[in-house]
Amino acid sequence: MTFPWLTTLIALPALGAVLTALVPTGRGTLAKQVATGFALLTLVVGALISIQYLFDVDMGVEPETYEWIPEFGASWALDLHGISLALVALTVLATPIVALSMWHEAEDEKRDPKAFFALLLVVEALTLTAFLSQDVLLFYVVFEAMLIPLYFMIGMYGGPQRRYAAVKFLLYNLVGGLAMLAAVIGLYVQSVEAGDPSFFLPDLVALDIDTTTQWWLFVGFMLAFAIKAPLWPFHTWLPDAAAEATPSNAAFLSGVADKVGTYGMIALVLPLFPDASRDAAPVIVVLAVVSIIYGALLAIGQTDMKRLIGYTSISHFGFIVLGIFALTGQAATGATFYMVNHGLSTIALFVVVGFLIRRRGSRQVDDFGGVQKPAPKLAGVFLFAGLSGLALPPLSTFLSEFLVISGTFLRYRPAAIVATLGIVLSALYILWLYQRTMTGPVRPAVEGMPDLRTREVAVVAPLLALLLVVGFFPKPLTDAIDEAVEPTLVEVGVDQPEPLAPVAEHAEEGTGR
Amino acid sequence: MNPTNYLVLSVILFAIGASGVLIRRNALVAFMSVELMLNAANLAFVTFARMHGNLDGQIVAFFVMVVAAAEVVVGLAIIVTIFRTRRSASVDDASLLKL
Amino acid sequence: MGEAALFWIMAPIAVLGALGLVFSRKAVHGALCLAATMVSLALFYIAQEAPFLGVVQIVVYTGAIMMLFLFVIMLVGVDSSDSRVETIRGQRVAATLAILGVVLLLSAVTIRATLPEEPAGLAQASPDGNVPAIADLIFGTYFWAFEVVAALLITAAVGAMTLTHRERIFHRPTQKELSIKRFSEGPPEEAAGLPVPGVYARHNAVDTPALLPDGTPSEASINRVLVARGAARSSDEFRHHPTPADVEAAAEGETDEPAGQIGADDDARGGERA
Amino acid sequence: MTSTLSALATAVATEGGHGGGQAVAEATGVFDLTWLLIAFPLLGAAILLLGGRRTDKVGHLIGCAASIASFVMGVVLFFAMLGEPADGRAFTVQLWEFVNAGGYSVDVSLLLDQLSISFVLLITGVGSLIHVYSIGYMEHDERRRRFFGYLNLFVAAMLLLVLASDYLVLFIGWEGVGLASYLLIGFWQHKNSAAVAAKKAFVVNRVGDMGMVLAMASMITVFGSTAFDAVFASAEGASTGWLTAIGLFLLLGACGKSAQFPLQSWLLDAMEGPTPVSALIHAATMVTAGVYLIVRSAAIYDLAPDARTAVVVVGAITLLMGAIIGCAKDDIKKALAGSTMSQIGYMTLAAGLGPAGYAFAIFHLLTHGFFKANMFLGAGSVMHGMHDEVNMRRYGGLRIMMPITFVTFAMGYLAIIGIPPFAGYFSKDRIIEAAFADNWITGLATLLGAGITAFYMTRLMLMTFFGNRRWQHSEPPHESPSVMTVPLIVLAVLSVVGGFGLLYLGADIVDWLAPVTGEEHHELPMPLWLLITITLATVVVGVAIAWALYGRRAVREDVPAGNPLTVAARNDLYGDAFNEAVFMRPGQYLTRSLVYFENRGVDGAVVGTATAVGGLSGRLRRWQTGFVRSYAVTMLGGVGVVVLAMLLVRLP
Repeated sequence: MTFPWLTTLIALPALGAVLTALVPTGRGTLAKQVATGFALLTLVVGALISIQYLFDVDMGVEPETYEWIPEFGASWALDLHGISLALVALTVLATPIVALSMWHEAEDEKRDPKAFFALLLVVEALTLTAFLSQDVLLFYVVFEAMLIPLYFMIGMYGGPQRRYAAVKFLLYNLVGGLAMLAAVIGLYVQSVEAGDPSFFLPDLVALDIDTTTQWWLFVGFMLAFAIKAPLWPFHTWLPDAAAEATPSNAAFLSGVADKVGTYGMIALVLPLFPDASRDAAPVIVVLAVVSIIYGALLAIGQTDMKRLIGYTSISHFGFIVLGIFALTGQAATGATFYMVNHGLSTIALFVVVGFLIRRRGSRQVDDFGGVQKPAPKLAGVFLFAGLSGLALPPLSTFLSEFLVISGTFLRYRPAAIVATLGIVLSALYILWLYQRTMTGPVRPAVEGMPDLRTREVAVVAPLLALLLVVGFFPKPLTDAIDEAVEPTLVEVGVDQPEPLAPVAEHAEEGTGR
Repeated sequence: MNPTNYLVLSVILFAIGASGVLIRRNALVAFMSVELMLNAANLAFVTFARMHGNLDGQIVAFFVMVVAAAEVVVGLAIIVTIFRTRRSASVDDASLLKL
Repeated sequence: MGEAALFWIMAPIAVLGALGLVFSRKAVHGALCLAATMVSLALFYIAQEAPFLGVVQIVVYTGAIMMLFLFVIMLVGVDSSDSRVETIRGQRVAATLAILGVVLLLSAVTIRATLPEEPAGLAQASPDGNVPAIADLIFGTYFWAFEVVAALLITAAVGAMTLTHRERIFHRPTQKELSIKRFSEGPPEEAAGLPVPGVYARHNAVDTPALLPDGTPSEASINRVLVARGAARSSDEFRHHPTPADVEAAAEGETDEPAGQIGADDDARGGERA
Repeated sequence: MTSTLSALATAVATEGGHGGGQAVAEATGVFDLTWLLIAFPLLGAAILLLGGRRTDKVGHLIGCAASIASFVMGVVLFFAMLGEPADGRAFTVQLWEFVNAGGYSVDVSLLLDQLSISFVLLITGVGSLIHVYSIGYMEHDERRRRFFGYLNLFVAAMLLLVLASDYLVLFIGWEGVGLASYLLIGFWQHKNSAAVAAKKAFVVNRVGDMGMVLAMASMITVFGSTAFDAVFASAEGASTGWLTAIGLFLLLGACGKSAQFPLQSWLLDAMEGPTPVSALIHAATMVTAGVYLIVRSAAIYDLAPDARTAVVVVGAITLLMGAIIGCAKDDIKKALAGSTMSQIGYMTLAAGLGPAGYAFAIFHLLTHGFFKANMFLGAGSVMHGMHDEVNMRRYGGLRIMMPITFVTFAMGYLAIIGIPPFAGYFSKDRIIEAAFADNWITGLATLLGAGITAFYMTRLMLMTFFGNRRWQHSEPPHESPSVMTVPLIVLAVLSVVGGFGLLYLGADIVDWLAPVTGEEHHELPMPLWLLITITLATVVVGVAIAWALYGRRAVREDVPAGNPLTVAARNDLYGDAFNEAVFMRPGQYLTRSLVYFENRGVDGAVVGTATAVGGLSGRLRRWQTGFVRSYAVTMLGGVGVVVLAMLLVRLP
């Protein structure tokens, strides 16, 4: 029997959470160190696993299946494919960074940091399980379980309105989860009727469900994911949560945890309900485009920096959903790639804004101005993160956004053209934010604002470096994603649109087609 | 004699017991009314047992009695406890179970 | 024929007893009415080939449960009686409607049901008599239920004890301490102990105050709890109110029993409980 | 593989005569090092931007060294290319595979051909001069190191833009120069106006980027690729409708980057940046990227006449607009910026004329790069001497104080108005000829443009260097240090000989570019001498009017009211007002109303539902009286309902 890499990957943060929780109260620093240590350990294991997929080195990572509830056909089934690889990599990478960035956040709220860090690791373990799970019931359970630690993280450590935001977050996602539970049961009933009760994803994908039933189940799953992702008009919990949670928590929430929603769309919804997905795609595409434009316009209209970033996330999630439901290879690869890049970029933005807020004690844009003078490094990092948010090449966000737009253009031209407006709007909200906070005459309140400290540089530098490096050399990752996306699209039964005037036969090699 | 009469009597006793529960405020009386309702049900059980020639009805009645005994013990203990603290045996006074 | 007679005699008694329970203002009367109903039900059981249940009914219900009720009634106050004023708005109407509805429905069920005219009888089901047959069932088919019920009874007993048990928080004064306290703190006339209720009075019940040698009733002879509950007889009714005739008699050197408003209605004296 | 590809390409070139059709060889030898062109300035930028204060002292030297190294490399490559046969001067350098998604793949590879080497030399040559100039110009700025870092970043991005062999890679450079432009316009971030101008430039450019993105998306839809060779090779197989669409999308991109109508508004504001930036980015190189894009996409435009017409129209409008704006500006840099718009309009127009004009567009682009950089640096020198005064109404008579600046500026002036034998004469005249050959209207537009150019440049010249002295500083203006004048002299020389040299020394620029752009000879509707005479006459008329207005009369220090056209021109022909009225205000209104709608509508619906549920619960809880007897009634009612239900169900 080979080494259970994937289970280890999940078990490490879970163990870390327990150990962090066991640290005696009052030894806050020790708890933080334990938590960060385990997050880093997970990162190492995750990196080892990724190597196998990115660079074709056999590390002995294999799908794992252990019995869980054999009566229902539910199992602890884990597997890693290109899509989940991207998101697992994002998760293991983001956690230590977020852990480092939230070093002082709990103390700022006069609370014990122990629980905060333990909860973060719990969320990491659950998120990893969701990304790796090959069992629909297991996925559902972790999908729902994730809400609880996040609820406490928002509700205990956030801003003045944190309770409201936490309850809103919980209720929204529970509504979605309820719909999904119904659909999961419905799906199970289908498998029972087919004679082989199972929650195992490949088994369920192999089912032949009639279109009407598919529609109902599709709506159930999609509602949950659309709320999680979040898609217009189910988005209003995110700005509140983003504004009220601590910056690092908001970063992890919208950067990593919410990706479970979009992951569910591409990894569960598309293969499970191909007919319904095909039929519903135009509707979802319209919603996604509305999200893109609406989120961007609202971001422009915000005065609260964290809320603003929350709305930009809605816009970006719109791009991701658009890419998934455009049902073309480029768009789907781009969308998955986008999930990773958006994670990196949003975390960077939230974290940097967190530094700013911590220094000034205010989230309002108007309270800043001319920060670049006292804190040029901070301003530079802020601009860099912002540019990644507006998808400036060669940062990795650009390629994903371009792939989504061009992939959508293949099938839904008006949608793609409207979505392109998003690139103008994103420039507006990011640069306007930068202009109002960083440039102009130095405000008295920001005079003497300290520049970045070593810890803060250590938090942001890897993110920015990754955005740049992945932006220049995206191929290993996009190849892995592309490989996994292709079967999904085949499952949905859509054809990749062929070029109208393809490159002549003998020229094809030259362009790598 | 037509055994249905017993059943009608049972219905009447049950209804009277129910009205006692609903109308009387004295916890003890209300409690006794509950006992009356149980007894009415028992009568129906016994009647059915005889009517269908099956002893199970009597067994059920027996268990009802035993359970009623247990219930009375606990119920009376509660009434006594409440009376001790509130100096009242009115069911309306114990109305804290609300929002 | 005999059964019909029994039924038609005992059924009205049962119904009357039930009505008595509901309409009596004093709980103790209600309890007695209920006992009557239960006894009549016991007779019905016996009449319906359930002698075991009939006996159990009398022993357990009438004998044990009703006695328990009576004890509690005494504990709570045997005299207290209820007000007839309904305090919950709409309760009476709702209750009447609900009861009428249930009666109608149950009657409808009973009448509509196709029931055998003649009962099948239990001869076949209990060849060796009622008690062995029931024993067979209880210790056979229903053994598990029986055991559970047994456990339930034990639990109930323990529960009742726990509920009514009071933890003693303060040191309980010993007799010696009480005696010392009486001499050191109390009025000297109480040093030898309080007068016992009913002494020299016309009744020797606990709610009747004792008469002191000079003929005045002693408030101190009655238990405080009874006074608080309003269950004690007013000492006023025993106080000597000299009438002209008394004065005359006194002049004659005769002493007579103190005259008072004896025989006033019990109900009127009982404290109304809101 | 390569041989078949080149065979095909050659076939296309010979048969169709379209551009982009010459044989492209896998790079060998020195051409393999093409990537060093980009690597030098990129490394310089990295050192300067990440190095921190340690590099403060030598920052400007590192920056100059990086740029000059790149220039030397460019020269080496140029001569190496000259050594190759005329039809074998295009090379690709495969660097790495970028992405492969859903059948769409992109390689990061460079294409070095006659067109791109021309740009490389312009960018690195003029760029190096401006680097050197900046040493003096930015001497007193405490953030000089960062300035050089940004300049190096710009050079690297611009080189990537012109060397890319795939539209996607081109776009990376395209956005890179946009970023550098943003950073440099807003270099003096403490000024609000600079920050706003920078943002405006970026956002307007992003509108153009929409066009670029959509053009690339269309290419993927039509050709399944964005690589130059693949797109150009199969352009013939695509429908005209698609090609027109791609052409128009590319034009939108070009309009954004090159400040062409209707996306011209940012360029005038961009003058907030330091003057070397205006010279390098907003005159000589970056703003010409749109022209490069159109010329590079010759294969597409050749097959899409409608798109070409649109390019011509845009070029003509911008050419006149820029010129008119240039006439009314008193800010020397803004007057030059209007001129830049106008000159790029010329190039765009020429590019829109098809194979007849591509080479002339590039030709004018190069000469313009020389003389406009020269003039901007000259203006910078004037400002340097005038204590950062930019208003020409406060200049006057500076030719005595700043002789070198004056002479070099005059060279640029003569070049831009097209006096033979200065550089501008050769390039602009060719464009006017080609325009007349195409049709009368275009020709007249270019002719009129030439006249107005003569007018505003003469006005600028007169107001700055001649006439009465209107400056009031305690210390008189002084000539700039030699580190600034030397680049001016070099550029002045180029302004003088550039046109003649490119046309007649060595190879003709038109023949040089022909393998890339194609070639087409045009028939003039009139004799050439007549046209040249008319053109020169128009120029002389323009100069004369300016002389009459500004030379003979003293220039007023206050701003005269002016006629409506002047007022309109001062307000950039209401371009900003239009944008504000049509986009900004409604946009703000839309944003505000959306915020309202979000809070009251979308979130309101949610919160409203929650409140409604809460209210309902508040009502419902009244039922929970706590009275056992009430509950008992309910229970009994429930029993009734259950019995009733059973009765009804059992009812026969």
